[in-house]
Amino acid sequence: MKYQVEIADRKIELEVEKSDEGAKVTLGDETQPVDLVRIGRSPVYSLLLGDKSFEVSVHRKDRIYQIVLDGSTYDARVMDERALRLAAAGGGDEEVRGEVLRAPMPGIVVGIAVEVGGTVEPGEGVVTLEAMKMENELKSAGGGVVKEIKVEVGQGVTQGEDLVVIE
Amino acid sequence: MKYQVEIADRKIELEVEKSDEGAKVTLGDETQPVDLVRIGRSPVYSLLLGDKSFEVSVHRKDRIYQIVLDGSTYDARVMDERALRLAAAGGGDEEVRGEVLRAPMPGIVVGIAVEVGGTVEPGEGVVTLEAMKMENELKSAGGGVVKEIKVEVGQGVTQGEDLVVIE
Amino acid sequence: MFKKVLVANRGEIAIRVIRALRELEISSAAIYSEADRSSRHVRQADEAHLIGPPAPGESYLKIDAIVDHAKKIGAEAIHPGYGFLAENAGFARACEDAGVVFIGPSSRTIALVGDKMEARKTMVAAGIPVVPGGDRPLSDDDEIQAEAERIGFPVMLKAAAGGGGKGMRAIFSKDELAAAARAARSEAGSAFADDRIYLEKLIEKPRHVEFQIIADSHGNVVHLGERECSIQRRHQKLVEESPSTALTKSLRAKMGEAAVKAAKASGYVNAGTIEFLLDANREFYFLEVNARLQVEHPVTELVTGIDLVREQLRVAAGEELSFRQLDVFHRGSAIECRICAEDPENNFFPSTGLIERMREPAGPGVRVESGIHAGFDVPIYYDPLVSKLLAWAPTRDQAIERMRRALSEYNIEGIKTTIPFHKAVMESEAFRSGDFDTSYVDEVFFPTYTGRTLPLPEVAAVAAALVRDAEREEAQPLAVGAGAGTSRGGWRQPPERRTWGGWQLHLK
Amino acid sequence: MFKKVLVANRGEIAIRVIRALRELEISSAAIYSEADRSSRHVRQADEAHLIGPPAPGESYLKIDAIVDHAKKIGAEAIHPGYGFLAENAGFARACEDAGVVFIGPSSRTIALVGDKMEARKTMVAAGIPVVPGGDRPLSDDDEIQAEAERIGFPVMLKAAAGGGGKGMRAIFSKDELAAAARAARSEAGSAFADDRIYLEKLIEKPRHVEFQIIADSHGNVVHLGERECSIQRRHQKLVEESPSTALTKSLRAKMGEAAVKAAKASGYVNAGTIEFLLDANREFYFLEVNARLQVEHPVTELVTGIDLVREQLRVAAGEELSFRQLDVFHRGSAIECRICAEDPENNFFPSTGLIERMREPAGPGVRVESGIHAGFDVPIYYDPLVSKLLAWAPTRDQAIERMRRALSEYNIEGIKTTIPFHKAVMESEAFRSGDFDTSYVDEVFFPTYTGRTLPLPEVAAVAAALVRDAEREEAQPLAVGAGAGTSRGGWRQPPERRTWGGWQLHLK
Repeated sequence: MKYQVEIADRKIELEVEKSDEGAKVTLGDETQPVDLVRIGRSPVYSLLLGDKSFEVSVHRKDRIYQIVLDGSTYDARVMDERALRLAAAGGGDEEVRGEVLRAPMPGIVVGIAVEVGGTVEPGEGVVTLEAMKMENELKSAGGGVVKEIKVEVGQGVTQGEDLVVIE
Repeated sequence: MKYQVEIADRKIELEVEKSDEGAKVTLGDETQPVDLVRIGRSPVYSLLLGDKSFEVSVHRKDRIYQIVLDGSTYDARVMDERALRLAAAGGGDEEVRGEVLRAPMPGIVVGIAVEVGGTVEPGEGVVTLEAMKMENELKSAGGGVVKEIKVEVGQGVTQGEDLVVIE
Repeated sequence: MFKKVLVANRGEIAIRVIRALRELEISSAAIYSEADRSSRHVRQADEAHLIGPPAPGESYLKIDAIVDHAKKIGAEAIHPGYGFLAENAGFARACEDAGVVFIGPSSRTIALVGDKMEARKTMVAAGIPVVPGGDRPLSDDDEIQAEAERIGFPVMLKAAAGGGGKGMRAIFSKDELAAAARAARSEAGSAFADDRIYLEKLIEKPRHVEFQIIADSHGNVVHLGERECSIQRRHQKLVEESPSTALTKSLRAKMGEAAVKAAKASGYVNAGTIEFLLDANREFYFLEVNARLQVEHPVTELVTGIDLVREQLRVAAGEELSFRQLDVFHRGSAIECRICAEDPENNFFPSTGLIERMREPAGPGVRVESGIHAGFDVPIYYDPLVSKLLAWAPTRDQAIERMRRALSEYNIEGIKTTIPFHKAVMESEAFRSGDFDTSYVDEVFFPTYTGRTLPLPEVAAVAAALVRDAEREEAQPLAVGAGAGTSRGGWRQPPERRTWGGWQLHLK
Repeated sequence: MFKKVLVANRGEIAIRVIRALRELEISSAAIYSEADRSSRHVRQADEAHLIGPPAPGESYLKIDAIVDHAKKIGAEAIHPGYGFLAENAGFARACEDAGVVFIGPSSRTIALVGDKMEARKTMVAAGIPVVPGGDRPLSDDDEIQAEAERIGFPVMLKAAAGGGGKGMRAIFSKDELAAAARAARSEAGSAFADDRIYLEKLIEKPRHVEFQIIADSHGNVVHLGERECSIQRRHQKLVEESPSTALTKSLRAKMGEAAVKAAKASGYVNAGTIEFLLDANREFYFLEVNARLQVEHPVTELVTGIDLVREQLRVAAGEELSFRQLDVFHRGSAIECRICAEDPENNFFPSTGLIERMREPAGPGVRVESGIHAGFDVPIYYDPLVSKLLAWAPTRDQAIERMRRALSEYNIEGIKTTIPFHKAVMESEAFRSGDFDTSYVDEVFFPTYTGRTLPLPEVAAVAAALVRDAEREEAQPLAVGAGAGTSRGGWRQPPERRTWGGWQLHLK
C-alpha cells in the first residue's frame, strides 16, 4: 500500500509491503524492514526501522496523527492510495479564505486591539488573553480586514473558542 | 444503596447515600462524607473518606474488584441489596468438593510427586514447576485422593492450567 | 516534633513537603481548590481539605480560611511552600496570633526584608555591599535628577515595596528621567499601594548568584553555598546550578560570610536565600532576601546532601540545626531545569490541557520533582511550573551530559513544555562554557533560537502510515482476512497483546 | 572512546548501560530475544537486533551469534551487564579473538577467579586471609576425614568450580562426612563437569561484606569501599547497603587494602567485587571475586558519587581512571532493595504476567533502576529481578526512613513483587539496629513474617462499593436518570473527565 504523509510543509511518499517474512517500507530509493509494536494498551509504540530503534507515541486528533518522537511532536496527515486518487479526481484543496483567530488555551480576554472593519497586518496583536498568571498577546497570522469580533473584554473563553474573524 | 463487601474472611456492610450535597457512606455506626474521582482514563482513583485521602487502583477481574491501596491488594466481592436477597433466597453456597491444583504461573513441569489413586496430605508437594530460573513446588491445600493427573513431566503449561485433580 | 502539618500550597512543592513529612512520620494535611481535586498532592497527603474555588484569591490565598482549617484539624504548623502566601507577613502574623507555627521566618523578618529600602538600610548597617545609590525615597524631579547625577548613569529606578519587576525602570540618560519616575511611581502605587521609589546604580550584564542560608532559633546561622541563576528570560529563572562558574574559592567564602551576616542582621530563622548581583569585575552587591524555600532549593540539596525541607521542619519545631558551617561540604555539580507548561516555539505562551501520557527520566544522578501525572488537566489558574528536572554529577560537564540524557527521556504529551528549550540551552556554547550573564537568554540565545525542530520527519511518517494501515485493517477485518488473534503464515498475534499492523514476530 | 557498543543483556541492567552510553554520546545497540520485543531496553537503545528465541540458551547466551552481530554492526565493544555471559571466560575469549573489546576483565582473569581453588591459592600467595581449610582437591574418604579433623568441625564442602551454592554442604559431625562428599561430588560433576571438591572451615553466622574495586590497564587499582549484603534469603541477596554497620574505620582500611591486593594478584582490570565473610570476632576471610558489575553497584555510586559504568567504559577504552584512591570519599548512607517478581506471601514464588499499572517513587534521595513498564508482560524465561529501588541520606536512619517513604510510593500492579517484604524489613528491629548476619532472614525474620497484611479493609470495601455503584448507574443510565456529562442538582460532570459515582463537585 502506498501512502503520502504530510508533516509541516513536507509531503513524504512511502510504500508499505507485508509478507510472511514481515513488513518492509520503501522511502525514496531505500527499502528497509520495519516492525511496529504497540506497548500494552498505551499510546506508545516500539518502531524498528532497519536496525534503528525508536519509541513513538501516537495520539489521534481527528484526521491528524500526532507522533511524539524524541521529544518533538509531528502532526502527520496520512493519505492512502484511494484518498490520493479521490483528491486528484476532486481537484485541488479548496482555497482557504479568511482566518479565524481562536483561543489557544482557556483564559480571560483582557484586551481587544481591533475593531470590526479595521485592517490587521500579519503578526499584529489582536486579542490579549490572561492565563497562568500571565498576559498573552494573540497575533494575526495572515492579516486582513476584521469581519467579526466574537468575544468581549472580561469574558472567559475555552480552548479553541473563536475570538475574531479576519478576511 | 446497601452493599456487602467480602474481603478475605471479612464481610463488611456499608450503605452509600447520594444527595445534592455529595455522597455519604455509613460503616457500622459512623456516617462520613465520601468522594471518589477517577484520574483520567487510568485505573487510579482519589478517594476522600471523611478527611482522609487515599489513592486506590481498581482492576476488575471477573466478579472481583481488585483494590490496590497503600501497597496491599484487596480482592473484594461486592453484593448489592438485590444480589444479597437472591443469595438468601437461593440458599447457601454450594458445598465445595474436591480441589484442582492449577499452575499459578506459566512454566515447565519438572516433577510429579503423586500417582492416580494415591493419597495426598494437606500441604504435601504435588507438582514441581520450573519458571524464572527456579524450581517451585506446588502443594495441595486440602489433601485427599488423586483422581486425575492432567500433565506430564517436561510439559509446558500456561497460567491457570489444571494440573492435578484431588478429591 | 510536630504530629500534623498543613501544607498551604499545591503542585510539585506541596508534594516535596509531603514527602519530607512522611519521612519524619508526621501526618500531612493538604488543602486544595476545586480545580485541584484530581491533583497529585491531594492523593499523596494523608488528609485533604477543600479550601475554595479555583481562583487563588478564593482558595490558596485565603489567610483566615487556611489558619482556621489548621486549628480545626489539629495541625500544629503550616508549611507555605513558595509563592502564594510564602512571603506574606500578614499570613505569618495570623499564624503567630493563632498559635500555629509558621514554617518560615517571623512576620517581623518577612516585613523587614519585604521592604526593599528597609532591607538595604539593614544591610548597609551590617557592612554588606549594596548596589551604590540612594537609601531614601525620592519625591520631586530635582531631587531625583541630583541623585542620578551623583550616582552616575545608567541608573535603575525601583519601588520600595517592589517585587516581580513592577515599578522597575533602567534609565540611561537624563532626558528619560522625569517621565520614567512618574510612570514608575504610578505603577508602584497601584501594584503595592505604596508609591515610594528610589534610585540605584544600574549593574549592567550582571550575574545572578544567590546564597542559601538556614538558621535555627538558637542563634546558629549556616550558609550552604551558592546557586547560579543567570539563565533567565525576562527576569524569570529558567536554569539554576551550583557551583557557579563565576566564583573563586575566596569570593565564595566572602559572599557566604556576607550572606550569614545578612541573615543575622535581619533576625532570620529558618531557610532563606540572599540574592546578590555580580558585576563584570566580580564585585558583588546585595540584591534582596527571599524569605522562603526557593523553587531551586534541590540544587543545593544535591551538592550538599542536606534535606532543606527536613531542616526547615526541625528548626521550626525549635530544634537545633543538625550541622555546623564546618560540616557543610560540597560535592560535584548540580543543574535544575524548570519544566513549564509553556510553548517555547511560540514565545513561551502558556499551554494548558490534558496530559495524555508522561514518561519520566530516571537512573543515576537524576531527580524529578513533578506535580503532574498522566490524565491530569493542567489548570489555567496557577503557575505554569509543572515539574523540575535535576541532574547531579561529579563535574559540571558530566552534569550537563546527564541533563541532556534525562531531557531526552522526558516526554510530557498533550501540552507543550519547555523541555525542547532546555535541550537547546544544554547544547549551547555559552552555557557549556559557563560564560554568560542575565542578559544571555533574551539578547543572545533567543535571537538565534529556531524553536520548532522536526529532525526525523521520515521516521514520524513511517509510524503514522503504519498506524493508519493497521487501523484500516482493523476496520475491515473480513476483507483483509487477518484480524487480531488469528494465525497467518507463521505470524501470530496473542489476543491479549494488541499489535497494530499484524507483522510482529511472536514466539511460536 | 568507542563509537558504538553492543549491550549483551536485557532488563534494568541493559537500560543502566544504555544510559551511560547516551551520556558519553556513544551509540547503543541492544540485542533482544523474541520474548523481549516490547521490552524497555529495546526502545531505549539507538539500535535493536533480534538474537533468537526466548530461551536464554538460544539468545542471550549464544556467544557466537552475539560476537558475530557486534562485528556485523560495527560495535567496537560489548558490555555484558551481569548474569548471562558476564563471567563466562569463553565469551571474553571469543571477544578477544574477534577483536571486539569485552568490557570487563580479561578471559584469563575470569578463568582464574572462576576456579575457587585457584583463586584461593592466588589469595594465599598474596597474603590475603582466606577461610581456614584445604587448598587441594580431596578424593578418597580417608583424606577428607583427615582434613576435616585437621580443620575442626563444622566444615563446609565446596566444589572447585562452584557457584550458586551448587555442590556446597555444611557438615557438623564426622558421621555425615562420607555421604555428603559423595553427594557433593556428584552434584558438582553434573553441574560443572568438574567433580573436584575441597573442604573449608564453616564460618557460622557470618556477615557478607564485599568491596568494590576498579582497575585500569595502566596499573591503577582503587577500591570504592564496602557493601553490606547480609540480608539474604537462601544465599540470594535481597537488601544491600553502604557503609556496613559492622566495619570500623581501621577494619575498612584493612579490608580495602586486601581487596586492592586481591585485584592486583589476579591481574584484574575493569570493575569487580571482592567478597569477604566477616565472623563474629570481626575477622575477615576472602570468599570470592565477582568478575563483573554487580546488581548492587548503585549503592557504591550513591555514597562515592562515582559512575561505575562510565568508568568501566573509560578503562575498557584504555583510558586511565579519572580518580586515585585519595580522591575517593564517602558521603552518607545508601540502601538498595531488590524488587523481584515474586510473591513474598507465598514463599517467594515467581509471579509473571501483565503489569497493569505502575507508579514509581521519586523525590529527594531516591533512585529507581527499573526494567519494566505498564503494559509489559513479565516473561517466565529470565531472572525475576524487575527493578531496584535505592535511597540515599546523610545518615543510615534517614536512609531507612527515605526507603520506607519510597516503598510506600511504589506500586506495581498486576504481578506480585517483593515490595511488601522490603517494607517489613525496613520496619524490623534487627535491620534498624544494624545487628544481623546472613542467617537473619531465613532463621529470624521469616518465622515471624506474616506476609499477607490487609490493614485497611473498610477503606478498600468503600472503594469497591463505590466503583460497583458507579458501574451499576452506567449500565442503567435511563433508569437512574443521570449519565455522564449531564447536570444533576448542581453536580456537573464534564464529559472529558470520567467520574465514577457522579458525586464529584466540579467548578461551575
